[in-house]
Amino acid sequence: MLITRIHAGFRHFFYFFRQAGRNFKIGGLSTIIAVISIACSLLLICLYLLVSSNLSPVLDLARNIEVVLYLKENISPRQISHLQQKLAGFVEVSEARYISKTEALEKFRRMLKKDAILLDGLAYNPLPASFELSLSHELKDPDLLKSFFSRLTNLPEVDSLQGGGEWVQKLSGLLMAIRLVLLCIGAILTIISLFIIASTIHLTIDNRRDEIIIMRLVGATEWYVRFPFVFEGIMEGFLGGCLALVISTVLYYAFCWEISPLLKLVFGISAIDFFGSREIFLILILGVLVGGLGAILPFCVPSHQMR
Amino acid sequence: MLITRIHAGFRHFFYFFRQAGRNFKIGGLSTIIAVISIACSLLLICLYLLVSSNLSPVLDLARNIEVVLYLKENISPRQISHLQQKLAGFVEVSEARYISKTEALEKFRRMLKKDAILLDGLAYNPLPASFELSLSHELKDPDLLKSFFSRLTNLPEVDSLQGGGEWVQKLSGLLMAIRLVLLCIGAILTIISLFIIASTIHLTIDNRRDEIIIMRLVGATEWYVRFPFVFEGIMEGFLGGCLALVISTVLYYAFCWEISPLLKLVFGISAIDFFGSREIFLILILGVLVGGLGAILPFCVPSHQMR
Amino acid sequence: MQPLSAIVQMFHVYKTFDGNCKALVDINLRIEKGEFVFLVGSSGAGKTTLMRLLFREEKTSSGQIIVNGRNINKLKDSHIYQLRRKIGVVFQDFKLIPTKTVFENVAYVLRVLGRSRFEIERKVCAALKRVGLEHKLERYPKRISGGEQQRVAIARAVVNNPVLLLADEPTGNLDAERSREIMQLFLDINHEGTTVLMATHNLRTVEGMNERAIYLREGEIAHY
Amino acid sequence: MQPLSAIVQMFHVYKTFDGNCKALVDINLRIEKGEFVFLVGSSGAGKTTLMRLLFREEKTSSGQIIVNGRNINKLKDSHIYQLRRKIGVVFQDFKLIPTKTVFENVAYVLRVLGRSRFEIERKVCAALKRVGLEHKLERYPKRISGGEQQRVAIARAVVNNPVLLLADEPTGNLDAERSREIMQLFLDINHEGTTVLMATHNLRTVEGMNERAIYLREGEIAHY
Ligand SMILES: Nc1ncnc2c1ncn2[C@@H]1O[C@H](COP(=O)(O)OP(=O)(O)OP(=O)(O)O)[C@@H](O)[C@H]1O
Ligand SMILES: Nc1ncnc2c1ncn2[C@@H]1O[C@H](COP(=O)(O)OP(=O)(O)OP(=O)(O)O)[C@@H](O)[C@H]1O
Ligand SMILES: [Mg+2]
Ligand SMILES: [Mg+2]
Repeated sequence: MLITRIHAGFRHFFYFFRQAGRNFKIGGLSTIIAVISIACSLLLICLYLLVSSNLSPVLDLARNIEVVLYLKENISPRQISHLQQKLAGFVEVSEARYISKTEALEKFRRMLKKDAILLDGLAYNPLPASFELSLSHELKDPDLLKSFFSRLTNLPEVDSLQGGGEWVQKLSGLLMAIRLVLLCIGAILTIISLFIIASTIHLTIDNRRDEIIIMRLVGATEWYVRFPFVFEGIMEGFLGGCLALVISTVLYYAFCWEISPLLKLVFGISAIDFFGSREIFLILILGVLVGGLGAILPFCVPSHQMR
Repeated sequence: MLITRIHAGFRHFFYFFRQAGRNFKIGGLSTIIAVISIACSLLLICLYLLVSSNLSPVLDLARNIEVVLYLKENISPRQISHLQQKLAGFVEVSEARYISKTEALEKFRRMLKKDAILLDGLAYNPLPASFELSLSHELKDPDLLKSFFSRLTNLPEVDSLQGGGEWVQKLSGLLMAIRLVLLCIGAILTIISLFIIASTIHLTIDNRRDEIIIMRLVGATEWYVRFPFVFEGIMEGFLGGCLALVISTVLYYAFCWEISPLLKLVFGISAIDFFGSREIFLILILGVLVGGLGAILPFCVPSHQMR
Repeated sequence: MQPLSAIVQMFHVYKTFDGNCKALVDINLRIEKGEFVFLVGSSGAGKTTLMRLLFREEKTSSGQIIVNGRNINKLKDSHIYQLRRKIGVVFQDFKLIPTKTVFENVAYVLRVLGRSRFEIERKVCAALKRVGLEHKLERYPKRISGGEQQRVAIARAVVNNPVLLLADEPTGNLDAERSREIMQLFLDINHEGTTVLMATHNLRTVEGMNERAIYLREGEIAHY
Repeated sequence: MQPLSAIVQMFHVYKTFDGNCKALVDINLRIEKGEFVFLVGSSGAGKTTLMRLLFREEKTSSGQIIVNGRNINKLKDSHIYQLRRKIGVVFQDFKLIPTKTVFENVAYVLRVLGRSRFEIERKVCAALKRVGLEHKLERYPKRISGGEQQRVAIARAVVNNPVLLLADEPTGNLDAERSREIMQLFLDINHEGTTVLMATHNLRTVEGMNERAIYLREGEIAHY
C-alpha cells in the first residue's frame, strides 16, 4: 500500500516535470517574454549589487578618519608610553602613532615646501608632540564621535584635538546618509522586482484560467493542478535569473574598460569587482523563490472563477 | 458621403473609448496587476530622476575648482591689472581674485592659528602675491584642464601654479565618472522599465487572443480590433504613471525628513528637490507612449495565430 | 445559368493540414445566388473546413475559390475584412466574445460598419427576437445555456443581411421545436435574397426540405 | 428498492442565478444505481444546470443533493475532487484542455489517480478506439473537427469506468451512424454497472430506447 503510494508519488512528480517542460514550449512567445521580463527585474538587483558592492570599498577608504591629539609641553616618556597604551585600549582607535616634537617640525617643514625658509630663523621648536589616531570603522554615528572626542580631550596629557571638528562629523554623516540611501534604494528595487516577477507569472497563468478550471472539473486535487504551474514559475524564475546574470556580466565587461582607468586614477582601486558566488546564488534563489510563489499566488485570489 | 464617414468615425471613436473603459472593468485583477506592474517600472525612472537631479547640485558644488597662480617677485601694479584683465578674458576662468603679498601673509597667519608666533620673527615677507582663480563649470575634461594649466603657467608674470595638480584632475575625473555611471544607470533603468511595461501589456492582451481572432472573423478591420486594446494600453500606462508619481511623492516625503538634516549638515543644501512639471510630464508621457506601443506590439508578432 | 449569377465557385480545391491530413480533396462546386444548399457529411468529412475556406479563415492548399465575384486566394490580408463583412457565419463552436454581452456580441457586426446607435439597437433587438432571446440581452455568453449561445451566434450571423450565410451545424444544440423555427428563419432570409450554405450531419433535416444537398465523404464530394 | 441503492437523490432543489433567473425550481429526483435515465427538455430548460449541481460545479440555492451516499452540499471544497473522480462528465461544450493532445486530455483523468504508464496507455487507447479516434492521438483539440472533439470528451468521461456518467447532449455534433455507436457505448457501459444520466433535446433518441426519461420544462420536472 505504502509502496504503491510512493510509486504514484514518483509518477506524479515526473509527470509534473514533463508537463512543465511542455508548457514551456507551448507557451511560446509569452513564456519568452515572461522570462525576459523576470530577467529585467532581477537585473535591477544585479546592478544594485554591482554598484553598491563596488562603492563600499570607496566608502571605507573615505572612512579612515584621522585625528591628531596635541600633547601638553613637558610630558615625560613614561607618561607618553602610558598614554600610548591607554589609546590602544580604546576600541574606537585602530591605530595610534606617536609624533615627537622633532618629527612634527620635520613634517611641518615638508608641508611648507618652499616656504620652509621661514622656519630657519627659529630659536626653539614651537610645535607640540602629538598622537596621530586612526579611528576604527565602527565609529559611524556623529554623536558617538563627539562624545569620544570629548573623552580624548579630557585626558590629562592632552592639550587639544585637531580634526575632530565639524568636518569629520560631516563626513561621517555623509557616509551614513549614502549608506542609508543605498539601502533604501536596494530595498525599493528588490520590492519592485519581486512584484514584477510575481505579476508577470500571474499574467501568464491567467492566460490558462480555462485550462485550470477544466483540470479541477475532471477530478484533479488543488495541488495536482498547481504543481505544473509552480514548476513552470520556478523554471521561468531560474531562467530569468540566469539571463540577468549573463546580461550583467556583459554590462560589467562593457563598462569595466570604460570606468576602470578613471577609478584607478581617482581612488586607486585597481578594478571593479564582479559578483561572488554568494551574490550569484542570491539572484538565482530569488528568481526561483519568487517564480514559485508568484505561481501559487494566482490560485489564492478568486480571479479564476468563471466570468 | 464625407459627412456620413466623419459621423461613422466619431461613432467608432466613442465606441472604442467606452470599450476601453469596459475592458478595464472586466479585466479585473489582471488589469490592476498590470497597472501596478507598470507603476513599479515607471517608479524606477522616478527614483532615478529624484536621485540624479538632487545629486547634480552636489556635483556642481564640488566642481568649483579653485587654483592659485603665484606671481613672480617685483610685478608692477600695471602688470597686475593687465594680468587681471587677461585672466578675466579666459572663458575657462569664472572669477579671478588678486591676493597681495600682505594679504597672503595675513591669510597664512590665520591658517597657522596658534603656530602663528612662528611668523613674528620674520624680517621680510617671503610669500608671493597671487591670483586665486575659480574655474568655470565648462571645464570638465582632465586633458583640457591640463592644457589650460600649462597655458597659465606660461604667462610671463606667473611663477607657479598651485592646485592644478593631480588632485584637481582626479576630482574632475571622478565627477565625469559619476556622471557617466549615472547616465548609464538611467539608460538601463529606462530600457528595463519600458520593456517591462510593453511585456506586461503584451501578456494582458495575450489573454484575449481568442477574442481578437473572433473579432477578425466577423469582419473587423485590423485597426478596429487594435484600437480598444491600444486605448486600454494607454490608459494602463497613464494610470501606472500616476501611481508611480504618487508612490514617489510618498517616498519623497518619507525620506525628506530622514535625510534632509544630514544633507543640510554636510552640503548645506536646504532641502531635496522634488520633480518639476517637466519630469512629471515625462513620466506620464512615457507611460502613455509605451502603453500604447506595447499594445500594438502583440498584434505584430504571430502569436495570435491559432494554436 | 450565366456565370455571373454564381456566388461561390470552387475549382479543384485541396486542403491538407500538417502535410498529411487530407481534409478536402479536389472539390469542384458551384452555388448560385439565392440558392439554399445543404452540406451533408459525417463527423470529420470536411464540412467545417470547406466553410472556413470560403471566408478565408484558412487558405486553400491548392485550387481556386471565387466568392461573390472575387478570387479569394488573391485577396490581400488587409482586405479580408471586406469579404467577411458580406458573409454571415454561424460557427460550430459559436465563437462568441466572452467579454461582451449577448447584445454587444450581435451588435459588433454592425459596429465595425459604423452604423448609428439607433440602427444598431433596432436591428440587434429584431435579430435576437427572431431567435427568441430578447430577454437575455445583458447576459454574458458564459451565463446562458448551450442552445441559447447557439441562437446568439445565429442572430449575429443574420443581423446584417449578409450576401452569403454559412451555418455550421446551427441546430446541433436545439430541440426539435427551436430547430424548426431556426430553419424557418433561414428560409425567410433565403427568400430575402441571401444565399444559404448549411452544414449538417442530420439527414432528416435535409430530407424534410426540398433543397439541394452536397454530400461530403472523407473530403471528397460523394454525390452531387 | 432499498434507499441504499439510490445513486442520486435530490430533495427540493432550487437553483437561482444572479438572484432572479430561476434555472431549477423544486426538483425532487431519485436515480437508482445501474439505471439509464434521459433528461429531456428544450433549450434553456435547466438540463445542464442540473448536471452541474451533481458534480458540484455549482452549489444549490436551496435543497439537498445526495450523490453516491454523500450529501454534496456538506462536502468541503478540498474534498470535491473525491466526488468528481467517481463521476464521468461529457460537457456540452466539451471542455478539452487546449494545450494537451487528445491522448493527454483523456489520460489526465487517470494521471490524477497516479496510474502506471502502462495502464494509462492501455485504457486511453481502448477508450479512444471505442469512439473511433485511435488515429488522432497526438492532435491538439483545436486541430480536430467538432464531432471529433465531442468524441474525445466522451472517451474522457468513460475511460475510468465511473460510477455515474453525466452526458450533456453527447451526440449533438455527431451524425446518425456515430450517434448510434455512441448510444451503444453508453448502453455497454451501463451494463457494466455505470449509472448513466443523459441530457438531450432529441425526443427521437429517447423514443428509440426503452428507458426512463425525466422531462424538464423551464426548470421544473414536467412529467415523471
Ligand atoms: N486545424 C486543423 N489541423 C489539422 N487537421 C484538421 C484541422 N481542422 C480539421 N482537421 C481535420 O480535417 C478533417 C475534416 O475536419 P472538419 O472540421 O472539416 O470536419 P467536419 O465535417 O466539420 O466534421 P464535424 O461534423 O465533426 O464537425 C478532420 O479529419 C479533422 O481532423
Ligand atoms: N451561469 C449562469 N448564470 C446565469 N444564468 C444561467 C447560467 N447558466 C445557465 N443559466 C440560465 O439558466 C437556464 C437553464 O440553463 P441550462 O444551461 O441548464 O439549460 P439547458 O437545459 O442546458 O439548455 P440547452 O439545451 O440550451 O443547453 C437558462 O435560462 C440559462 O439562461
Ligand atoms: Mg465541423
Ligand atoms: Mg445545456
